[in-house]
Amino acid sequence: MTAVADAPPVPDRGRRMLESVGRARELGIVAAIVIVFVVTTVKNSAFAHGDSVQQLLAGASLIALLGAGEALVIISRNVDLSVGSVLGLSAYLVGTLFEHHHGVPIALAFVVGIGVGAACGLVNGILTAVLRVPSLVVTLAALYVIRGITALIVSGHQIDPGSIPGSFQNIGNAAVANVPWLAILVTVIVVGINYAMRTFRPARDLYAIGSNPEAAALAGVPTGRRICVAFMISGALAGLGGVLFISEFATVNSTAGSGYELLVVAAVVVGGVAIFGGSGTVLGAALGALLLNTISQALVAARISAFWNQAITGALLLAAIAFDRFVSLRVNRALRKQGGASHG
Amino acid sequence: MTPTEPAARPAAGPPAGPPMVEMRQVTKSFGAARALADGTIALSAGEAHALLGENGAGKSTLVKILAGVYQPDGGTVLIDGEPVVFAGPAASQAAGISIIYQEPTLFPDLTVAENIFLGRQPLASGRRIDHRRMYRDAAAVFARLGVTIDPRRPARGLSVADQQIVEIAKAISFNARLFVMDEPTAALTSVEVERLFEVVRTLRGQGAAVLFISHRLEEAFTICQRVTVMRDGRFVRTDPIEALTVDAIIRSMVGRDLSGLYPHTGSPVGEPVLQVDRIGRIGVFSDISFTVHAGEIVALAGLVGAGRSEVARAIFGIDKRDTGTVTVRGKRLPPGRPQVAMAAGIGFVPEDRRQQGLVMDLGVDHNVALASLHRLSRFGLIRRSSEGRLAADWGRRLQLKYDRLRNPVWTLSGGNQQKVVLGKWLSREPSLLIIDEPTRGIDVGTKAEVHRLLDELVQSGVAVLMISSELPEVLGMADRILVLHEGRLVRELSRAQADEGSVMRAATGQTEGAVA
Amino acid sequence: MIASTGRRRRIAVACGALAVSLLAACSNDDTPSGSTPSGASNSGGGVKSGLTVYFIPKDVNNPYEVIADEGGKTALQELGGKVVVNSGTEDTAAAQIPAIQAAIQAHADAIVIAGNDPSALCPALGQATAAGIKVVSFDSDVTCPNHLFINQADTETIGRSQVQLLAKEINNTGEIAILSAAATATNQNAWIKYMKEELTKFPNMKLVDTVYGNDDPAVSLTVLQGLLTAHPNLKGIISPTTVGISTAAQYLSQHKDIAAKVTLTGLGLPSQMKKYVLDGTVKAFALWNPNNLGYLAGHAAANLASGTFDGSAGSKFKAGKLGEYTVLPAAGDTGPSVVLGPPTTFDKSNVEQFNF
Amino acid sequence: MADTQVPVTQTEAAATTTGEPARWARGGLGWRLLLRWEAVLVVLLIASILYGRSVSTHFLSGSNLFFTGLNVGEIAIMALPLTFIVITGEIDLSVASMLGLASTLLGVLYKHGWSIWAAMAAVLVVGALGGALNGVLITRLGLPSIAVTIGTLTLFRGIAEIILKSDSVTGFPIGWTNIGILPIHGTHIAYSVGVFLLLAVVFGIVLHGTPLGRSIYAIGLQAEAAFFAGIRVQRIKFWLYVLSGVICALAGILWTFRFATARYNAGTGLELNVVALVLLGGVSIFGGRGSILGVVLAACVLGSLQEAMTLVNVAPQVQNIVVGALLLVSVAVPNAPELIARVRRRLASSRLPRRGTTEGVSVDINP
Repeated sequence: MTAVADAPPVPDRGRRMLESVGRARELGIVAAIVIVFVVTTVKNSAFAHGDSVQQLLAGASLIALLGAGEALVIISRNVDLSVGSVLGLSAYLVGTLFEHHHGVPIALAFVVGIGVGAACGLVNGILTAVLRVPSLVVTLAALYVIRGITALIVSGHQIDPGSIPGSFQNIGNAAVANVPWLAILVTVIVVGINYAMRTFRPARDLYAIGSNPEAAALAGVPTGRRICVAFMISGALAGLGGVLFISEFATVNSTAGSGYELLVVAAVVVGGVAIFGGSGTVLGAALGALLLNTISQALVAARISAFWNQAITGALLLAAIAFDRFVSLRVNRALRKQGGASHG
Repeated sequence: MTPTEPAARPAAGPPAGPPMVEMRQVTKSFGAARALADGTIALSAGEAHALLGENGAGKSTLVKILAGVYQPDGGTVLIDGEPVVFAGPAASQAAGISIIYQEPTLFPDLTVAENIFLGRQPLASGRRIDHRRMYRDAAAVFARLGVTIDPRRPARGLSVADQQIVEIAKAISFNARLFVMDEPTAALTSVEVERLFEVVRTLRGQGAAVLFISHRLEEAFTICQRVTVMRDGRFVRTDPIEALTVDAIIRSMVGRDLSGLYPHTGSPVGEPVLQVDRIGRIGVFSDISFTVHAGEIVALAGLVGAGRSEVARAIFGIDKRDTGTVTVRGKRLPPGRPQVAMAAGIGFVPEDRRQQGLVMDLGVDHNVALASLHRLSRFGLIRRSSEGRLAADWGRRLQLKYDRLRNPVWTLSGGNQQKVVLGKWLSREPSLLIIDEPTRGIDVGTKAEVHRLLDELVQSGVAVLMISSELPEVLGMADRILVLHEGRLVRELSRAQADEGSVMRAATGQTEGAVA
Repeated sequence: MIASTGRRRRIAVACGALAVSLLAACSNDDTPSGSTPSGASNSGGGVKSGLTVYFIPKDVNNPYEVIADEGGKTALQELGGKVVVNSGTEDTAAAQIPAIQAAIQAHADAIVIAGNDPSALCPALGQATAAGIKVVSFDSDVTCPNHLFINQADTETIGRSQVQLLAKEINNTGEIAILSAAATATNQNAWIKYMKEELTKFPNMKLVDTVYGNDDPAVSLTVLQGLLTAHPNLKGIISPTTVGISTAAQYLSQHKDIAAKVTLTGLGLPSQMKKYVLDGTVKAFALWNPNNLGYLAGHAAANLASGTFDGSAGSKFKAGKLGEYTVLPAAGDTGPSVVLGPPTTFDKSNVEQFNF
Repeated sequence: MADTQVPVTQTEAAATTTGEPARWARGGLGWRLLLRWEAVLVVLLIASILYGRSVSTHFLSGSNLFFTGLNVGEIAIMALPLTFIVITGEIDLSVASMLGLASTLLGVLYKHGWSIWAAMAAVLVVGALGGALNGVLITRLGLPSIAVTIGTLTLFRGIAEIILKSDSVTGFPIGWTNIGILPIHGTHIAYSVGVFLLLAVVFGIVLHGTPLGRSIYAIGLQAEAAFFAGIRVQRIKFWLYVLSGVICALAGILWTFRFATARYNAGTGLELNVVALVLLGGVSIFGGRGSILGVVLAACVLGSLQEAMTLVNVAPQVQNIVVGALLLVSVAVPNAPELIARVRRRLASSRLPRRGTTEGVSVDINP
């Protein structure tokens, strides 16, 4: 039970324990990344080389970016399976923009990409929050529809790299001091959202909704609007992902981003965001993406056949979920102890 | 926005001047049922005021009107002498009234402080949440309540007691002046109750009013200055606590002729059906032993949270028991296996009809059949005909009022829902029926029917183990009464020995000689 | 391993096909009468007009294939027939099956298909053959019997020439790797086989790894990066697939330091590679004209359907502007095939002259 | 004893009631709604048939019927166990990967000289094991099924990839591979469709006729009440996943023979089609509602629609859009009455008010 005023400061110990557990998720992932990194480096020193580190970061950036948005949605007890398709659509539209109008300002490209994404997200959000269609279904349908629309527009065309301005390509490729701009940009965004998720009331509402939807509604939280916004942000980030995609590859075909959805969800879950909402951090999700990417790259670097990639990812995913469950059970027990009263 | 101190007033008893909150002849009906016939009460700053009465006396309706959940049909509500009408909960909250429910609904994943300030978190520049200040404020509130809950810990895993404290803290942060506590101690251990009382005293000391609803009379004597008793939706009396005795209160609570209302008059007692031997569940109850014979009704009495339902569930196998044995007609039951218990002839009518008793979306027929699916099947197929017959048959025997058997049960009234649950189990012709709160939330008419039904059952040689929070029901129906107090069997009373006083005293732990 | 089982397969499908035709014969509503006469009659005569040829690319969004299909359309226009392009959205065998069935339903005269899987399409194609439809495969071959393979260029030449191309640039020494498309792509694997043979002639060149980018830019990039990490002193990369080489080129063009060490060549579309050739990232790469490939396939199909030649080794047919072609005898896994011609090598001098 | 994991303590019980409004709302219309949706499906089916007929005389006649069936067979088969699972309120996204793993194993074992029968038996066993893995993780460890099966989706496919790499196995016995080119003798029905119809009858009887079926509905509607009525909630769920594994393995076998080829990437991405099919069949993602008939009808609609569109050479991109739109409609349409029902529900419940009744936005992905 909670100590009466003059009782020994049980909570302090408990709190420290709790906070550490709170961070444990992120720390755990960081640790995992480090371990994978070190082990691989031992097998192949080149893995620690500047270039490959640069590749690690760049390679994880897109998924991390999408993961950040997905995290918001999942925290609110929903899911967004359409991110991959949205990325594809935005990427291609931006590509054609450059192809058809030479010398359009790069800023416009970002506006277009993000705008398209946000629009898709808004539709998802409305269908979910207003029409009350389960987000799993809504975004599954959106996955089909948006992909179909993209393919329809593309129909076998491929953006000519020549038409993508070099300055724009630098965003996706150049680096400062071995840190790719891509990674810097994504890191800034992730850290920013992570901060916002701790710091602003609407963001906290998302946690409340995911934690206990009815109580949230009772407490006067505008659940519908919040969820819509979450989907919009997820969409917008996917759209931004599209912009970065084309700036990196300078060319797009209709398959861009297909299959990302499960990859992103996997990263988010590995990153410690509870699949049923209420807890988890954007930072964790991003780290999850980095971990997955580090592993797949390590496999190649360690000259393990790429054929092992999937199996290992899958096993890791299961391990992560189980580990989460284990931790949360432990924490709950600890919290009960700290809270004291046995409740039958 | 720091919680500001309510205007400090002398923490006296009944004061001069208009009461802080007053209700006069407030009435409320639901369809035909009149839930509140005369809601009258006056609450003054700095007092803790007990509202006592049996279940169905109208307490919770009165509370919900105060909370703005219901709008009264008649009568007036006054605050500081001014008549008011609460459009909704928000209005009542704005007026400084806040309700602390038995099980608060918190956000398990948010910190305690955020649970208190959700949507109202103190802001720094740029609409940023000022976490330091939020935690400081929360800590300050707790300090004022004289408790230390870590504001930074998540609400997940808080004991019910602590959850209530958090709710109270939330209320204070809303500048509440009247704290309505609906059975707050029901699920608390004595230590926690003590701490809650500390909090109540503090609140009084700071000039707030506390409306304290409880079945535990002695608690009223411990912390309340005045007592208002209600019965059958009507105001009975308001007196300073000094002017009252337990018996006096119980009399005015029960205050009606019990005989006649309850048909059961005892019946020939047969073979032992259920033998419970020193069963226990760690932290919930321990060392419970008793026997139920064919043709008798045994009641488990005690306060909410004394462990009555938990014992029943452990017997049926919903919860695993840690120690002891349960035997039904000589057959040992393994712990945690409801299927075996059912096979052995136990039927279990659970406390929570909506969550546990019925599948609300299924039809009457499917719900009645749910526990008998296999005996309704031939060659592994459910025979629709016999299923329908079973439901129709029991519908008739229980005088069930339904439109179509296929209609989902949530379309039925509480009483009829309860009949469906009974039908589900009786259709299995159990040799022992465990029935938890047989008539909770049921209109008086159906109540009587259920009681008659139970009587018929025991007459036909079925053994019944009944749990009820309603003293009159316990006294009226039971052949023997086993009184639990904080997870222990403290007293066994025969129908002859039992009266309100003896049961209440045992249930509230004022034991004069526990059972051997 | 495919070879070993190949024989049995053929018998299998043959019987299956026979059974189908019997069934077809006894069920009145789907006898392939629509096409039989055109197949049987005017043997030796010119190409029939009004032929319908189904082009079934790997998927409807594959840029390379889209160009090839255009070529096919031109061919059939010349011959007074029409082309229907039909396939799935992702390049799997399962996605191509409905298209084949549609062709059968429409009593098409011929199918021109780029197989997503060498063997998995055979049951369906067997049905097509049984329904009297001539089957021509191009770009990526299938292992089924009774079909003609239009080879973009002699498989062996492609494989060997790319190694030679690279060898010239890295003067015959250093570690090299291959960035391929799907691990299951027949054409890729066939070429890689010959690359390995050719490499035996270059003792100082060592093939250290073969990675698969599934013709997806993102995947290709990831495996490429892994490759560079795993083999720090990699000298050269051969990417015999248009998506792979363009992705690699894009990456190198953005990382001059790496480009300085690593030489890239392979098979790519001039339109895609122009930029990188001009900025010096890539010195030279090879390809044939996919448009011509489709054009040739179209003519072959039309001629087969008209019975002007039977597709057996040694038989000849006229392919419009491309002139006359002779069917080569089966060799190894490849059945009777026609070769478009030697691949063109593109470099600064000529890359801008091509519009595909 | 897994059963005791059903939440029964106050706090957990509270947790289980999340998203309840939707469930309650659905309640009133349980059967009627279901019938109504199946009616919608019948209309859709007729419409797509008329459309098909109008565009091609061959539509759904003779060999075309055979082709149509061939293309939906395996998907439809995998949809059957998934229907059960979704009705209990869970989900299984690993179905297609199990198909791929089965195909791979069948190939490898056959290549290593196993008799085809032995190989198939082994594959089915592996299917059961894979399902059991899902089941244990979900019912014993209490992990969310969507997360678990996303994990096994990757894992199973990965294992298949390790086993067969880029190889493929061909040369299965003609008698078997002929199912890819020959209908059941004397009919125009593909073998996979035959198997599907057979299973559909069995599954239909089980779901709508037997205690097990009734229990499955009860679990999906209100697991706690089901448990209090003596239904072994966790155990049933576990065996459903095992069943799903076996059936998907069976689908894998059929797939392998149909293509006369075993490859690790067999059926990649089909899971979404299967889920779409189940939802299109009117099975509620929240559990508790749905019927085998609906799923069968949905399979027919999907099959004939796609066939018709392919016949007239509608771009496959457009076909995807149609499928997606259809999917949305299939859930949105039943939801419209739910909004009304939600109101009716509150009126009904106001007679007996209960704390915490609120229209919480039904925001669980919790299927």
